[in-house]
Amino acid sequence: MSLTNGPHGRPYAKLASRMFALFCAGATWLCVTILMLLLWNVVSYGWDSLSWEYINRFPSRFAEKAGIKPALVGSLYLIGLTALFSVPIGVGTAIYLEEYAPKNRWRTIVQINIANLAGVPSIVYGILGLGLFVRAMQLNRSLMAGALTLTLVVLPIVILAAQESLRAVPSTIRQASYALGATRWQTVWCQLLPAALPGIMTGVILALSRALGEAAPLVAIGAATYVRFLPEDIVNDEFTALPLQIYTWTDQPQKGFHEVAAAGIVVLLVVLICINALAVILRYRFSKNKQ
Amino acid sequence: MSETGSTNFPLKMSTALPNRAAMSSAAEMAGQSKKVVTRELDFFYGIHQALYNISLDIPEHRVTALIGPSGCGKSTFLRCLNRMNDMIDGINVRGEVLLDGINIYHRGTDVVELRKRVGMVFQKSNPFPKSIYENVAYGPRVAGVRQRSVLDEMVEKCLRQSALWDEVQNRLNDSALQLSGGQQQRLCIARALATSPEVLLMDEPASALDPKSTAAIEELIFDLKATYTIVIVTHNMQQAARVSDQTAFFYEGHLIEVGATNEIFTNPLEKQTEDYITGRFG
Amino acid sequence: MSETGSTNFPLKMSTALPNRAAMSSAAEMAGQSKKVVTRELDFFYGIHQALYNISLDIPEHRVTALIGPSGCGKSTFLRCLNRMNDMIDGINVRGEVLLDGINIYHRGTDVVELRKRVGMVFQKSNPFPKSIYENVAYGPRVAGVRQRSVLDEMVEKCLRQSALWDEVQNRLNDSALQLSGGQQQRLCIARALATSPEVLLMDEPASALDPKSTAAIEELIFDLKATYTIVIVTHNMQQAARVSDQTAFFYEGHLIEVGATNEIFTNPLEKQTEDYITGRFG
Amino acid sequence: SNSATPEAGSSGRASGEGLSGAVRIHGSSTVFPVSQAVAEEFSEVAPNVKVSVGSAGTSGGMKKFVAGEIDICDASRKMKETEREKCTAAGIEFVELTIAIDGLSVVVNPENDWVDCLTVEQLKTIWRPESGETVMKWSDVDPEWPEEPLKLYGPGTDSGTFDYFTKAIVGEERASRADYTASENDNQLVRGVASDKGGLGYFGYAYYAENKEQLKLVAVDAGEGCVAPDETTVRDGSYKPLSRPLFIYVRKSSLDRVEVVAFVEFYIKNVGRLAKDVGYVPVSDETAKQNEEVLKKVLP
Amino acid sequence: MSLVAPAREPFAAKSSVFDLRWIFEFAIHGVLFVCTAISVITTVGIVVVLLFESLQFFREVSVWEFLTGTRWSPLLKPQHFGVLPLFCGTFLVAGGSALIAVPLGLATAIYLSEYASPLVREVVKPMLEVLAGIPSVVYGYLAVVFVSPLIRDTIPSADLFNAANACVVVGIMILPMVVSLSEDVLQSVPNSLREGAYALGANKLDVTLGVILPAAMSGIMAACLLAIARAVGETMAVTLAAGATPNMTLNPFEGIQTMTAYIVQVSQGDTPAGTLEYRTIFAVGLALFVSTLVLNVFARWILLRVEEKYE
Ligand SMILES: Nc1ncnc2c1ncn2[C@@H]1O[C@H](COP(=O)(O)OP(=O)(O)OP(=O)(O)O)[C@@H](O)[C@H]1O
Ligand SMILES: Nc1ncnc2c1ncn2[C@@H]1O[C@H](COP(=O)(O)OP(=O)(O)OP(=O)(O)O)[C@@H](O)[C@H]1O
Ligand SMILES: [Mg+2]
Ligand SMILES: [Mg+2]
Repeated sequence: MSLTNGPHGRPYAKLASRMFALFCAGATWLCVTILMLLLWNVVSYGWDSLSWEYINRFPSRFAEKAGIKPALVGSLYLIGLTALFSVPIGVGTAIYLEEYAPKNRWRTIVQINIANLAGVPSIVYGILGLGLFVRAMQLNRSLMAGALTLTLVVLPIVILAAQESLRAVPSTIRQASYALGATRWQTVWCQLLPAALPGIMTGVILALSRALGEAAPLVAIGAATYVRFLPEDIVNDEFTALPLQIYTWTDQPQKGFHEVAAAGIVVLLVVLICINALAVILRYRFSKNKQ
Repeated sequence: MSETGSTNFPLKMSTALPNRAAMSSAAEMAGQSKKVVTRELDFFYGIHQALYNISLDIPEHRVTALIGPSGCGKSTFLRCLNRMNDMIDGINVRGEVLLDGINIYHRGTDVVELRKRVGMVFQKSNPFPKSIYENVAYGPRVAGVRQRSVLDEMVEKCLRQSALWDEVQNRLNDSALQLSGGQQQRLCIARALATSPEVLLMDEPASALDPKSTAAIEELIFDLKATYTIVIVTHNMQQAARVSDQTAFFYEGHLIEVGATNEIFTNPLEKQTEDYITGRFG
Repeated sequence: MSETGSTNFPLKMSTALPNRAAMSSAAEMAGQSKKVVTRELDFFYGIHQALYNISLDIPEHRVTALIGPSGCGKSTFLRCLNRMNDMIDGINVRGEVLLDGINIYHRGTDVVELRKRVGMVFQKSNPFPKSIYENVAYGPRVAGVRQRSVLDEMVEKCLRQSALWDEVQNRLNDSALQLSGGQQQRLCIARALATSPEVLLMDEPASALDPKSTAAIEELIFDLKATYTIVIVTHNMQQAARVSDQTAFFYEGHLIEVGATNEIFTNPLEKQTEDYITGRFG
Repeated sequence: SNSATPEAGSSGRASGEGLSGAVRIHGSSTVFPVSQAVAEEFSEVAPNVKVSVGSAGTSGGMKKFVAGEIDICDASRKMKETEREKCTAAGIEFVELTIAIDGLSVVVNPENDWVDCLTVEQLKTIWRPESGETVMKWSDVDPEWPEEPLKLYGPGTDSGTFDYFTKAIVGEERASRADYTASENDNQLVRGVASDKGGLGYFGYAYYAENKEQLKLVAVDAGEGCVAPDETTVRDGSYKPLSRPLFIYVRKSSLDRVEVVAFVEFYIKNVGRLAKDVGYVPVSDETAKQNEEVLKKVLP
Repeated sequence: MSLVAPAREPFAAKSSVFDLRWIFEFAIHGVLFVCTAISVITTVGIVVVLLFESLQFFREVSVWEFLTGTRWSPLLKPQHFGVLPLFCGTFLVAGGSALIAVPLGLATAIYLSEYASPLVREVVKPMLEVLAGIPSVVYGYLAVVFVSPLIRDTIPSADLFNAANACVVVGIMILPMVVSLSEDVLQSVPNSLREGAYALGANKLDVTLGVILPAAMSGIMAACLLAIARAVGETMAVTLAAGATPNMTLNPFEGIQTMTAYIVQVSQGDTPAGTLEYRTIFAVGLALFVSTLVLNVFARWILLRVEEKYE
């Protein structure tokens, strides 16, 4: 029996294997091509509208004069406030569930509940925000109502990410700390949180990216689509946000607005990339500090 | 396997070399004061019973080795002694564990205080991802020591005790993760010493180490027993024989046999003990 | 450790019990035809060299045991023999591995064909999540056997050879995952036998098993060597002594010593070998 | 197009730059584009005044107006009697200003050679809810017309145009068949009708004006002969029933605030031009004058 | 330096309840508990708000009519309150997008998990994550500006707004999710199975289709369900692309309306609060919530079983 040309029961096995590999590789490159094509289309379409004035102008009913300032500012306010609400609550919940809650049926129920909340469509949160914040709490269509609604949307993401990174801290560290006579909170504060921080931050950034791109819940709470001033009072002033503005422009009949919308998308994507870059830098910093 | 005619290796204590550990005979052991005593200890993970009716005396200033095949409950027993098992949900303990005559499973026991008295070193070295200094200072810090001078002194003392001072004194602020495996393990011992424990529990402290580091740790254990009461879990029978004064053999959650180390290894009373130390299973 | 006065346990081959494995003496070994031969084999994971210049002859119809401390390269060597290492990215092999005199690392070697001739059993049993029948039939199937009657016959033969037939003949269509650990491991052996290999590589086949299953596997190995050439990696020195005819000791990627099993264990030539088998480290 | 803007400050009450405060407008989405345009130009003369324009619908706007939440209510119909009573009860006085006239155009595909004029009755046959299952071809409307499939295009159900059209043609607001292509995007409607031989659609006159070559305008007969919409017929009301006036209601007490006064004056002055921009027909000079007088009366 | 431990009082078993340290610990515990409660209250809030408003809706419209009616026109007269057309539209889009995303995504996942070199994986995975991070309104834009004209050019009889538009963009949108979840599942198939099969002389195709894929099947199914749940809840892209014509059809080239798009339509429009029309969004929201919940729970249940299998 030789090793080079064995008596094959299946003469075409090799060929079939090759073809399948080719098919899968083709699918992958198709996905990548689609991505490139999409981004290229948007950028090339909106490129001409992009300028400093565009960023520093208010929206207009004329496409050539439309700008994105209040939407940009509104979005930055929104994610700032959303971070302010969602991070402490989310991380607190994660710590409670991972380190404090007894592992009983109630915890399992809460855990399942949170996992499912992450899968609830954002527009449903919008309806909740409409009923809870806009109507019941009389926050109207303010930044506050928007931020609280978005907080609900991203809270499960923050919790799950924070839980995951807490869980990823080797249990040996936890045990070592307890064995040295540290209390629960000392262990959490001195050992677990520092070790989990990069992971938690990645989760937070991910959540905020999501909040930045969400339009549906804002539509549902009835956020304004045409605002010609910058919000100053977070519980009274109306506001608009980047995705909302893009949506409004896309829905306009004139082609000119589609170009402005494309430019808006470029701005939105740039902000998204900035946030993610920030995450990478912070992570790098923290992991360097640790060494 | 004997029916297929396999070879047996009955272990014999070599008499050619002097055995310091063996100097403490069973007779002497009896006179020793008992630091930790367990009485009819049952332990359950949920419904799975991991320990059955363990009554064991651990003499002060001696090294007690726990041996037995994997899964027999050695670690579980060890972790009962400083209530580390409390972290696990659904556990259940019956019986008593007395530290200096006081039941640590009594309601209202300050577990944090207990763990300062009963230090622990784990199988895999687990330094915190901080500096060497901060690792050793962690215990005193969480106990409320704030003064830098006190901490400095403490860190030096413990690093000296764990025979690490000479190697690290110039890089106390380097990350502990940069140390070698053996050094990390000694750092973990130093860290445990920094809370001034009375009892030191060690769960296979050398099993992940190379021969050289293992030798260093064994020597260290020998030195430490003057000051501390030590309980060590090991898989390595030769190691148990080398470092311990008393050996306890566990099998499937039962304490099969306990006695002075040289007696257990040369003349076990139980068939299971003999099978185990001659390598019949595991 | 001798400076701290620890005890030593030189292992001695018991002469009281007949040792079937030991019957094949070194002299006989020399006359045996060589099934697999490695010549100056170097192996690299990326830039990390895991094997250095290994030249080892593996005699036909004999059991060769590979021993050595963790990470010394036993598994790496074993996996060179059927090119399982090819799966890993960035590896590099130098030197020759000859199967019946043909270099398996020669360009144009059909790896699929090679693996049919050199079967392998892994440390942890890894049955496919399919029926018992399908597990054993998998090898013949991918080789192109379609006829049900041929497959049936093959499955029965292999299950009989691996001493599992009596236990599973009435539930061939049950999931293999329902079997016990020891049964699963024997199933994996049956599965390997079904491709009619000439060489059988076993990487710690019994280390995850209880004593009873271990005994069953050891007996099986003894039976199989009439038909197959067997290479086994083990951590358990007693096991190596029980089942093997030839033993090779690896240390840090080097082949330190190789010889007839009874000679290696009673009279090792190298100091490192002696240290290892007397339990100085590991 | 914004040549008129610098004059705004010249009314003398306050210079635009110095003005601050907020003007809140809510109401009809039909009027929304007009108010939006005015607000946009106003913000160029008075950049510090926060003008917010919402579109909660005429009824929704009225509710807010009654509750005193807003200064101006956009309305695509006259205030109802019940709403007036509520205002009185709440002590809210207001003025009504007519700002533009909305005319809807009905269009078909240029290749359509069988229709030039549709009676209201025929339009109703086409659009009423019950026709969803019965009127599928042009021949179902009039047996003399070909068996060309009837493809309908119209604005989405949240537009004021839709409300108005259904009220005027079917007789009941929002009563319409559901199986038509609905879009807020009028260009898409234009494209739809232009590409379907059997297409028929309705939307604001302005869109027809912009796309004359691609579409064929249909005259409407409300019993007084066929009338096609243009600026004259819409303004003088002879294009029936698809033309209607649009209003804003201003709360009197809000006029105590200079920024509201400035805004409303600016509104009246510029709405003629801006209404045309966004596709409506400006009011007659007469009405414009009337507006100014009404306003003068209530200003301090 | 002395090796003798400092003398200390014998072990005191009891700790004082009034110890500051314990009070602090207790306070922290309380704060964290409240945080957790918020997440639970959110769920309760969703259910209460949806149920409360829906109950008022169902006082006027029977549940039976809502669930079985085949016409949906609450904003038109005469009003019809059969949610089936919205349901149909929603699942037409979800099914259509799955038809695009699942084969493509699965093939990609197999490539990345079984074939690709680490370098390719390191490059392609982040790229797909970028795709996953693009906000849905961007996909809506793409549908309107690029996909819709493309489809109208290819199939002139297609409606202006149609389900196919939405299927294409939503399919692209959920693609990364299918890839990354399936890839995780494929990776979680123990390497020992792969090695076991290769050691028996199987080639890559045999291993992938014969061993890995069957072992990962339930996990992949769960991944697809999660992706479909996502498509069901997708809002902006569908609103912009699929139209606003509630339509009981399976023809992807007709205009349809999904549940989410309906909610947006009403939220944006003139409908005054407190009316029956307005409450429809809560009823539809409830239907949406329940359908995604069922999909999610089912998928998670499958995933959980997969995890247990490879413990
Ligand atoms: N957290 C746990 N939950 C449930 N069962 C456990 C847990 N930890 C250990 N066990 C079980 O308790 C028994 C004793 O475990 P233990 O870890 O004490 O064994 P061991 O003697 O230390 O073994 P090894 O030598 O492998 O460390 C085993 O059957 C084990 O499966
Ligand atoms: N896939 C891999 N990539 C890189 N290095 C590896 C890989 N597998 C093993 N090694 C390294 O090669 C060396 C030899 O490993 P190998 O698995 O052959 O040891 P072993 O003798 O089988 O040990 P054990 O008894 O623990 O199974 C070790 O240093 C190990 O870290
Ligand atoms: Mg253990
Ligand atoms: Mg190995």
